[in-house]
Amino acid sequence: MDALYEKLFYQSLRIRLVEEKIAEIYPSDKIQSPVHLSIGQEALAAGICNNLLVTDMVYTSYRCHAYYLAKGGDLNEMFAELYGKVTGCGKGKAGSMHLASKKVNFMGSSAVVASTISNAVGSALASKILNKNQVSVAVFGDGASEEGSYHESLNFAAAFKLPVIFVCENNGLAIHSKLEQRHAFVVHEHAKGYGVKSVYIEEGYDFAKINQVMEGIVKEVREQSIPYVVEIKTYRYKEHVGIGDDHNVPYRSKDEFEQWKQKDPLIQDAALVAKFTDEINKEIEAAVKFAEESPVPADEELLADIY
Amino acid sequence: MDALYEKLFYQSLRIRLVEEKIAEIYPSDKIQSPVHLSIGQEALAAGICNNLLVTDMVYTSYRCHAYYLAKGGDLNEMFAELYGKVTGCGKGKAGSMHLASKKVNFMGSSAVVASTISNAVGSALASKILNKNQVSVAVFGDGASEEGSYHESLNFAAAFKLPVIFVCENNGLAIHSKLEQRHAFVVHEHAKGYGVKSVYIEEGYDFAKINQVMEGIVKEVREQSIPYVVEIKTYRYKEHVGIGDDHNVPYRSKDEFEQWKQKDPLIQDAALVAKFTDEINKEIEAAVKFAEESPVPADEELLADIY
Amino acid sequence: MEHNEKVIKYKDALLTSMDDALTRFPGTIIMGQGVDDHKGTFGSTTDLAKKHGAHRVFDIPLSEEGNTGIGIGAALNGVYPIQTHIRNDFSLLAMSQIVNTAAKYKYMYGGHFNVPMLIRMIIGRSWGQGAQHSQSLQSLFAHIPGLVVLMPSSADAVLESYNHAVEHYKGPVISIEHRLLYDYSFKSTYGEKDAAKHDPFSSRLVRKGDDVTIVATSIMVIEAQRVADYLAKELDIHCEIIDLHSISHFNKEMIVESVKKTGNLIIADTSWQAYGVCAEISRIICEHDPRMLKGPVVTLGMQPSPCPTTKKLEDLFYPDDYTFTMKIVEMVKGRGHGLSVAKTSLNETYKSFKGPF
Amino acid sequence: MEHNEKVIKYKDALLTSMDDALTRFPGTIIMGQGVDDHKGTFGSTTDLAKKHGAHRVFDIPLSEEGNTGIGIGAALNGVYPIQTHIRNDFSLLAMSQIVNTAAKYKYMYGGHFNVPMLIRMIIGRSWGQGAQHSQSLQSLFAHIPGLVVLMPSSADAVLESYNHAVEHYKGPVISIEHRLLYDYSFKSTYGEKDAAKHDPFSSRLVRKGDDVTIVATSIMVIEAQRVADYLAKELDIHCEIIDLHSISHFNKEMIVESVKKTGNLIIADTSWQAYGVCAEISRIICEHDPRMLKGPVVTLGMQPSPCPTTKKLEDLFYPDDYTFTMKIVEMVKGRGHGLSVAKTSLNETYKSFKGPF
Ligand SMILES: Cc1ncc(C[n+]2csc(CCOP(=O)(O)OP(=O)(O)O)c2C)c(N)n1
Ligand SMILES: Cc1ncc(C[n+]2csc(CCOP(=O)(O)OP(=O)(O)O)c2C)c(N)n1
Ligand SMILES: [Mg+2]
Ligand SMILES: [Mg+2]
Repeated sequence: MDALYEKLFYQSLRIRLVEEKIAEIYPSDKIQSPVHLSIGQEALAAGICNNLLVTDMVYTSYRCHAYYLAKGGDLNEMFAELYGKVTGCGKGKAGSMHLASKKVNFMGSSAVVASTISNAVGSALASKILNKNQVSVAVFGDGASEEGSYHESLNFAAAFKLPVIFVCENNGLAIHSKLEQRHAFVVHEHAKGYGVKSVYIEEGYDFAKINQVMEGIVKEVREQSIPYVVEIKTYRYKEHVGIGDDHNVPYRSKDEFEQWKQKDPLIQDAALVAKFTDEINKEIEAAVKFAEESPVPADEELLADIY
Repeated sequence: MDALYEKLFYQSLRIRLVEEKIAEIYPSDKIQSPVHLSIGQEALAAGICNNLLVTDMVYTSYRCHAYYLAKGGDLNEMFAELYGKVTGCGKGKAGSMHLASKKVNFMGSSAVVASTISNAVGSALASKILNKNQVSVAVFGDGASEEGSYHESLNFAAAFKLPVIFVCENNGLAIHSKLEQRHAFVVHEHAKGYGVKSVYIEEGYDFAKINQVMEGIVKEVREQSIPYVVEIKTYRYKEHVGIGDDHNVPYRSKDEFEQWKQKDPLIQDAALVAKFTDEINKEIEAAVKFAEESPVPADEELLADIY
Repeated sequence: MEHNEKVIKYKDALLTSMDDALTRFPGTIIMGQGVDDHKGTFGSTTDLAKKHGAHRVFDIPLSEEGNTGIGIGAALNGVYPIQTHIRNDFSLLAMSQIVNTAAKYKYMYGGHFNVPMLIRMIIGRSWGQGAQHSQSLQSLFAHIPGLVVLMPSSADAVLESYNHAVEHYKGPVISIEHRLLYDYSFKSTYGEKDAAKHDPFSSRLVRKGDDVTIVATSIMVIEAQRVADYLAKELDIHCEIIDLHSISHFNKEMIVESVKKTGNLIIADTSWQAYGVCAEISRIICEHDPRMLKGPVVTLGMQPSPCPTTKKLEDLFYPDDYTFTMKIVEMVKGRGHGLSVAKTSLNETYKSFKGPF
Repeated sequence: MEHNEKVIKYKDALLTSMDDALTRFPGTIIMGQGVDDHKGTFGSTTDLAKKHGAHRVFDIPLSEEGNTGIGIGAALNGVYPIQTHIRNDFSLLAMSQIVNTAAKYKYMYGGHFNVPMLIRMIIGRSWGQGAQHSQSLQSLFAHIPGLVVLMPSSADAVLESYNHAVEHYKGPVISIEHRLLYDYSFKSTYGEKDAAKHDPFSSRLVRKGDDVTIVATSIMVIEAQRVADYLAKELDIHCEIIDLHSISHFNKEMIVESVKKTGNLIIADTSWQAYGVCAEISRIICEHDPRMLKGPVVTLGMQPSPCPTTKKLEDLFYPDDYTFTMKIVEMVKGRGHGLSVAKTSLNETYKSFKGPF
């Protein structure tokens, strides 16, 4: 159990350090694409992806760095992508909002809110038709659950009994809008209206708990071919897009932030942080170097890979 | 109470006789637009609209004849519209699927499934902003509730506390598809997930019961400015579109049809049918005559009223 | 029997191509509203669920945006989905998945993913169906890089291009089928060894002539042929007809060469002229060399209004072949040509179509 | 102070027109994602909720199709809704309500209903935002009868046309605003008694010249002006510039007259050429008389691909003003003109824009 805890901690910390590195580089303008950081939300990606096989499929939103990494995406290719280099996972055409890695079945991340939810359901439909014994996962924000296609996706997945897990990262915010102003339902309760099983995890900082709950769910979904909704309360430390802090702006309270930090193992467990930081930073530096030294795409790339 | 019963009976019978007249005329090709008949479903329009003021707003789908009439739409203008005449409620541009009558706030009927649901919510939003003390009603089929905009509409209406009634005419079919194949939720249960009150009426042939339930709901919605979902089980006697019977086709059972007819007051209460038929038929004949004698639109109408 | 005597209905070509796809590729599925019912999408999917299994040909909820996203996700996981919209108007609900997702998937992720799928959308005419069941939205899709947009005008065009889509092409294909073509019969040489070879996703030169170039789409190709027959027989005017077939990947050279020869161009499309096929073909000519033209280009399409239901106005809304013919005569012979043209019209075909549907 | 010294930023013109609408018409509401937050839709709605009340300026759920339908229903019941999409890409989710409902309401029901509303959609450039945040979808709307589609290129264009929309026009208006114009300052004569009078929904002749006609939209009007300044000063080439402004209701005569005079046409739009503004203007010329042109029409727009994020490719994806300039020189002086053109470029403006957003 300690080994497991350390593994998950390491995963989470690695994500945080990668994103802190991005924040550090960003002002230099070497990364010329909008970044949506998951700092504060890393435990979800770590706890969820730990239970997935490489053959399982994951789809996310633009807030995708964490899942790209947790699913096993290559770090060099990630930094190269952010730098707009041809060695990037998307050959420099994707940028931060569209990370994907076919090798590890990290299937795509989209800048159109909620648009990948139905893609994950389709993935599960194919698994079922082709007997693939895969689990497909859709990761999305609380705001995304307001889109009509969320309802359509739940209904379809339930009606066709598809092995798909809907993960709602509920950080209570859509850009600057509070959940209460937009939402007349509770995600995990609402799912039951479709006969879809659901669970709510309040401790979005607790990768160990998330991992443990997910273990059972992934097993159930895989074995029984059913959809499942997982809602996890979490907290976004940074502004919606970009690298700044914005707790000075009255749309949210600094208190809330302080409370989350109190519970955040990546802040509280200084010993483990110290234990892993160097190793991770070495990996990151190498990836940054790889990105820096990689070439930009040739002109011909502009019109390649369209059809 | 008897007077009320007779009034509702009269309304329902009038709708049926109008549609039977349409079915009679249809083979002559004088009505050149697809018709979706409400025969079997008339009691809903009668029982619901009896509780609405002329200032209340109603939106429906293409299956709109019944509500057009029950809301007080002019019969002459309806037949003229079906005949494509300039004296029609839509100057001949609307046809059967797009009846509307501004005079009585029958606001529109659409051939795009579910599209008027959000329009009714917007109507209620305006009522609230402008303090109009109106109730808005969206009428739609069970199939329509599968569209994402239904979810979006429920959520918005609930979040903004809008005075709108969602009426689901559940005839168990979308064209030839059975509800069970398409639907993983129960409309009136699902609504509760949004904190929206709801009711289910199983006796869709019973206009008196529908009227009575609706009386309380319309009052509550008007006074408290809240949304409400009303699901009513009903039965479509005719084929989806057109005037034929299609109980010979295996997609539905003749038995079910026979059972509904057993309960249908418009069939069972021969005495009342006899009492009213002549009067109604006179009105219908006059409307048909009006339509026959009306002129078609002038050529200039083609490019009028676009902007 | 001579091979060119084989005759096949458009809808049977559709049914054959659907059946072939299911038979030859186990990953193919057909998902659409009513694809498994007794009407079988106007006869184009009839009995396929029975033959290939209900898990491969199935009805879906009324959820266009979600369904399209589901199709895309399935395509990304090894299935070839064929989706249907019984009116293309409904595809407007799926625009984000088609335009923001399907069209961009391959490019946006650096070429590592493919979204092979076919979305069939039906357009029509003369159903008295009014504003929301009558649109012909091909140009909305053809504006978007990443989509192949087809408008097959014959049975062979269906067979060639659908089989190519399923067998060889790895991206999303939008095909716009005209409802009134469904019951037309076409000569077919598809699959025969001396059959004409076309690039399945490009244009076809369907008639040669020196006087006028007609560029047409979908059912307008049929109209063009009728008009051209009449003009050749009665007035010695000879039309060259290009069936655009793919409105996203048409053959520019074919058009330019033809216009160079004839100096006269008429474009006939099923939709509104503004921002449509008529505009796009004009652009090709303008960018190449507008001075090839002897005079103004004539375009035929729907009048710039929503579609009214009443027959009187509907007949004005759509172009008829009398106008089509007259425009060409004027173009070739000048305004005061004094020739008389018979009023026989394809409109009879349209009028005789009733529905329901 | 002389009246023509008044200078106003595009975003302030937007804010003023929003504020005016709320002040003068009690039925006006602004509903959109983030319209009441501290960023206020890039400064165009800042503090309006405080000033006019949270019931009139409010945030809405992420539900584009539903929200648009709700706006339409509100418009039909006495409210004037102003809706916002911070990227026009998201409006693809609302296409059915815009195209099937709003555009057709008046016509479809025989002229008895009006849907007065304004839908603001933001387009952009140089954000490194990739395929799904970079589209410029004006032609999708302009293809559809029933919609007025505007692309205001200056502060006064905003003030004139938005005030007209709210005060006088009774139908749905789609306005496409370029994000990079927001921080530009413009001379303004709006509201002054000797201000130029424009049809608020039609085109503007913004520069006179005899050598070349430039038809441009949105920020391309600014580029055209820079290019024209340079050409006049350095090379004695004189451009006439038509700001299309309304791409659904532009002034055809103005275009035809200008092309008749110059014989040279270049069309510069913010989107893809195929089926876009470049195609539509070509159609107008072709239908009128292509022989007015001395040679091929040149079009400028996005390259026919989704938008890549990496700067290197993004710079190739968009036209730059060096190319713009060279094309005109070639058009007027012929290919082997031997003239040299400075490489100063508006691209610097694009490059200096960072975001977030
Ligand atoms: C369809 C669509 N509408 C609006 C936007 C603009 N937008 C970008 S992110 C965002 C908020 C999404 O919130 P949520 O789903 O909770 O995700 P989070 O950013 O909190 O992770 C919005 C409104 C968008 N990208 N796509
Ligand atoms: C958006 C959309 N998708 C599909 C259709 C085709 N269609 C017309 S009616 C219908 C069935 C609708 O069923 P329901 O909502 O239950 O209404 P009912 O006809 O039973 O009254 C379908 C699928 C359509 N008109 N609009
Ligand atoms: Mg959120
Ligand atoms: Mg139904």
